[in-house]
Amino acid sequence: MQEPAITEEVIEQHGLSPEEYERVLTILGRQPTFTELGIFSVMWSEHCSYKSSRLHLKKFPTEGAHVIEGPGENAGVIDIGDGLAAVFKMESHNHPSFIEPYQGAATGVGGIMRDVFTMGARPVVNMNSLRFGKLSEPHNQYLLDGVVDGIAGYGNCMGVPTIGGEIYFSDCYNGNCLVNAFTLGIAKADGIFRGYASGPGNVVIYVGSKTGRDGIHGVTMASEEFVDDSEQKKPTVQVGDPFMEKLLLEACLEVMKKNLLVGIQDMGGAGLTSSSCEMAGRAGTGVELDLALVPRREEGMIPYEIMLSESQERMLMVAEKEKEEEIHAIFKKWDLEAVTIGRVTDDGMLRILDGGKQVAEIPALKIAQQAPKYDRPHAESETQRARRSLDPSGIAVPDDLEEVLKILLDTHNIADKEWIFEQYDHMVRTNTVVLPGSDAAVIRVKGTKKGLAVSTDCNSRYCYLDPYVGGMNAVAEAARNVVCAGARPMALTDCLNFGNPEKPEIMWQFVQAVEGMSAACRALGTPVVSGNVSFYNETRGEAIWPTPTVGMVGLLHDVRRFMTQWFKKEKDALFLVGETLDELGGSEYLEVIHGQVRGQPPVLDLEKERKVQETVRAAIEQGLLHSAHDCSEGGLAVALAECCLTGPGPHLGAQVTLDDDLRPDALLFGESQSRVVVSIEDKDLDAFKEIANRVGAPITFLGLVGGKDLKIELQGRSLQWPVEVLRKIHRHAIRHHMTHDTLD
Amino acid sequence: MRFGIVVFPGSNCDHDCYHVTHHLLGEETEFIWHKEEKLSGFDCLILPGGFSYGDYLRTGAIAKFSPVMDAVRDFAEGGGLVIGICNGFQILLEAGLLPGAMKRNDSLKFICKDVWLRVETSSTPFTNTLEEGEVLRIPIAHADGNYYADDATLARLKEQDRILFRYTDIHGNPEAAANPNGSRENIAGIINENRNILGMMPHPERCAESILGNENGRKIFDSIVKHIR
Amino acid sequence: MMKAKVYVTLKKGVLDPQGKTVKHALDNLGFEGVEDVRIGKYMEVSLREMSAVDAEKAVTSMCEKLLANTVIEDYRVEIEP
Amino acid sequence: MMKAKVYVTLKKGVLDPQGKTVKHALDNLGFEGVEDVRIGKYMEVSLREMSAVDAEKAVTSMCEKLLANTVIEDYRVEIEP
Ligand SMILES: Nc1ncnc2c1ncn2[C@@H]1O[C@H](COP(=O)(O)OP(=O)(O)O)[C@@H](O)[C@H]1O
Ligand SMILES: [Mg+2]
Repeated sequence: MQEPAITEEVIEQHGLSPEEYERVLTILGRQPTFTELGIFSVMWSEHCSYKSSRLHLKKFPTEGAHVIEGPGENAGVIDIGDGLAAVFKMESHNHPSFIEPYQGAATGVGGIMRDVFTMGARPVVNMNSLRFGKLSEPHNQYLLDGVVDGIAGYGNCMGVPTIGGEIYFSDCYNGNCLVNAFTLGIAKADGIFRGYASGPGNVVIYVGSKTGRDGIHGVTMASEEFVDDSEQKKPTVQVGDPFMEKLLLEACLEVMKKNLLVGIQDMGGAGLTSSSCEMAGRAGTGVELDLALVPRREEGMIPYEIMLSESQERMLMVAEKEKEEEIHAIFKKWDLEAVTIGRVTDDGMLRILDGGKQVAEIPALKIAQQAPKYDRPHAESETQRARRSLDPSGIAVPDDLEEVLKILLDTHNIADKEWIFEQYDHMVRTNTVVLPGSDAAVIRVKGTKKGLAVSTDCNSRYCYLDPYVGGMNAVAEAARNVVCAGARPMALTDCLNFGNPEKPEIMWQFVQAVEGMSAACRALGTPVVSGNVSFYNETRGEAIWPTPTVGMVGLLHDVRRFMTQWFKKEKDALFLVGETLDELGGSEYLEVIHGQVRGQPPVLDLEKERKVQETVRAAIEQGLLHSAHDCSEGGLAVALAECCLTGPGPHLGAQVTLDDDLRPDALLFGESQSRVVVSIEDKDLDAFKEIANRVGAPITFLGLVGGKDLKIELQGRSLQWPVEVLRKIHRHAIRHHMTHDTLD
Repeated sequence: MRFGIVVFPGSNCDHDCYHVTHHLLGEETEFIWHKEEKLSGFDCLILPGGFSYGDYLRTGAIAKFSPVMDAVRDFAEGGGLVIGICNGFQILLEAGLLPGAMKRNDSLKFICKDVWLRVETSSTPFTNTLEEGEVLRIPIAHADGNYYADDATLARLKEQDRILFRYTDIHGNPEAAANPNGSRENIAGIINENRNILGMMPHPERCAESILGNENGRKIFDSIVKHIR
Repeated sequence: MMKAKVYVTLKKGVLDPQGKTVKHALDNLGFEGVEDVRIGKYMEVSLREMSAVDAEKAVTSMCEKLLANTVIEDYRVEIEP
Repeated sequence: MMKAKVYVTLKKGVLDPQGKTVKHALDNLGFEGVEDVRIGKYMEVSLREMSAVDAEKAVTSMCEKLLANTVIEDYRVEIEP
């Protein structure tokens, strides 16, 4: 390839605005070379520079006594005691997955795992948060099938269990699916590695796959809206090689264990460019690389291409010269080639040579420090405001409420996700104490008595109607799920998926969501330790619903005290912790049964939320509960049904009486927050009530566990469903759509 | 007794097996790197699950050439116990130490879930603490567990009482609906003629302690220990 | 009955982890002179009797829709009488 | 450089789960007249210059040892100059 001249058109193709280009000229004091232009363009892309979001992300609380590393590194780190740390992060791979679902999702999983093991942690948990258009569209089936296959193909091969996640279907994702991947690893608390190119004179070592022309401009692609022909943007697709990554993982951990490194960073989006810039920038040093030494897969690659390639499964390491040989030997053992491609300098320059000839020279620190940062205009739109109005009197209560529950259990947002998680190895490493299928999954931490509970959550319909409340709810629900597994919520990572930030109404959604999330984080004591922003999730000007996904991590001091959501024992008493309010806005029920996406989403009283969580957690910790399940989509009725029909069985019914004068559909299917259904043995009732009293959480007796039916009495009506019938509907819905198979 | 766990590039259940034999059973256990050419002092070798060489080309196809495999063969010829679990089973098939071959699951999907297994024979070193007809709950996790053998081989396996486990329903009936992968005659595990090399797709090491809610798999390891002692 | 043969190969420049790993294995087995291995798919589609032109059209359309992933793969169709 | 083409197919009589699924999917997509689909592998092995006889011998040996599992698969080798 011939290097083109730097014209206005070329600058524009690189996504740099005229002002941004001016800034490049100021920093360099001259015209950039083509390679330099490429470097600036990726480093200042939305994806790498967070130029539209940085200002607002500062609002997140990021500190806490247990936080070892907050946002800014490759992943967040918290102290979990016993000398150990949990290292975790979530990241999006939306655009690549839409173009090539298998490889897009696979490389997303590969990328997030590198972010975690780059810090010295062994990945032990994967989760994924997915959004697609409705499955009635064959193309969405194709996307779901490929994405799940890709996640499984990569994660299973790596031997990292995928133990949880979430998935929703809505028309707004038709042209823009979301694939967010989460990884958590365990490291020694005093053995965390960071991406620092410290110590002038140290060597820079390249390991992993050879560099090809993969994904060049992938990062800028993630920062552009889809136009109709974006499916044509094909050659940039990257192919994952999980076997290579497994070798890299083992070799890197071995090198780290022997303490041979000064710094290390994976080559993710923007490959060699961002890893070298960031490592030098953090350490305040310079880095000099000779691209002629970089292992290549294709012929005739020019420096620009080598710097911008997004070939997967590559790492950049900095080490003292004396350690070089030992490092090479370890990689050799794993059949990997480690190649010294440069050195750390003291002049603060990112200097790129090609066989001795200089092709780029940029002050490393300035790329980051002087990256553009925008306070984009944000304002609520009229249509946005109008969505929140809802006149409940116009919504008739259906006559057949028994049928409504069946319909809700059959909707793909509520139905069993078994067809998905069955394709993921969720047991490898033999730590998974609570398998997928309950509110949160739990792993034990080998060598300790502890456990970790994890959950990802976001109801984007709420965020669409009121991003502030939706953001709060995402955090609260994730924490609540973790609490229902018996854990104390510790910290979270996020993946903020939004439309085009240059539109004031989208920017408004973003700002509101971040502020809502921040408020909930403060109230619940769960700082944000890492995260990712994905903008420009639009097709033909239509944005997705704002989807700020939360990945919450909780700690169990005694893993034997884990909790699951399903009923265990006949005659257990059923209680609702929390209160049901007269709320229909934003509910699944309102959309599925009445075809309306409107209204004020359920309010969240953070103080009450905290008390509900505290009560449930304390009761589990004291061994008082037999089950705990929070109410989310589909409300109390769906939550009760799930308590009956999930789990390994035998499946128990329940007799419930709801003494309340709310409208029956709100009572059954409204989605009031801060509610948890618990079951409890007679002998433990007093102790349980005592906790609720002390903490100040409202509790209501609902009825008893037992029998083969779920029966609900309310306002003189008596509703009844055989559990087996509900179970079949729930298990069948997604599987049948994807395989055309019927279950027994 | 002394267990050896062979580690191929891409093995990922090696540590899980180690956890069971060493930490739960308290037996001496050592990892064996696949480039090892000599083995001595072992009573039982485990070829663990995972994705040796990424399962590229075919499962187990490349691992069978690892230097250690000649030593494994010698060890088995000398009467030593060898157990291949999941990918380990696939490697044993490719290496010709067990008859037959693995195909893709009928669903073409990776499947991870608990299945029911009926114990078909207890007269092996791996099942001597189990009852014939006993039904075990043990998880599977594979994309290529669709066992194939031609009719003659199948007849021989049956005649020589070499089928150890079949996929069944909870009551021990080997129904088609209980077959998770399309395996011939619901076969989940087989043994060689000398009855010292076992290959099985399900993962006993994943259900050998109470915190994981299932200890069924432990009986297979207990059998091995009992046999050696 | 007639038969169509379909060859699906990875596009040039697209990483082929399988091919790479197999190449490495062949080297280790002592095969000399192997420079590269690329792994693709070979499919045989049996069709009821129709004109070669129709068959070619049908199978090409199958490739576009299902048999090949045209984002990263090329395909070639041969019709056998 | 020379190229060997290797075709690996499941033996006759061995059920092909992939082929069956693809056949089913083609039916669902509305393709008529598909009677059967069999899916195998197609590999291209690039070799340094050698005689066609040597190449054929080498690649056949590769197939026997690694590229095919002769318990369930057949293979065919073509040498291209
Ligand atoms: N994409 C996915 N990958 C893995 N597990 C999933 C996925 N989607 C849902 N699950 C699992 O299915 C169960 C039900 O999920 P969900 O209905 O979202 O629970 P909740 O409403 O409590 O958040 C959970 O255990 C969850 O982890
Ligand atoms: Mg929940």
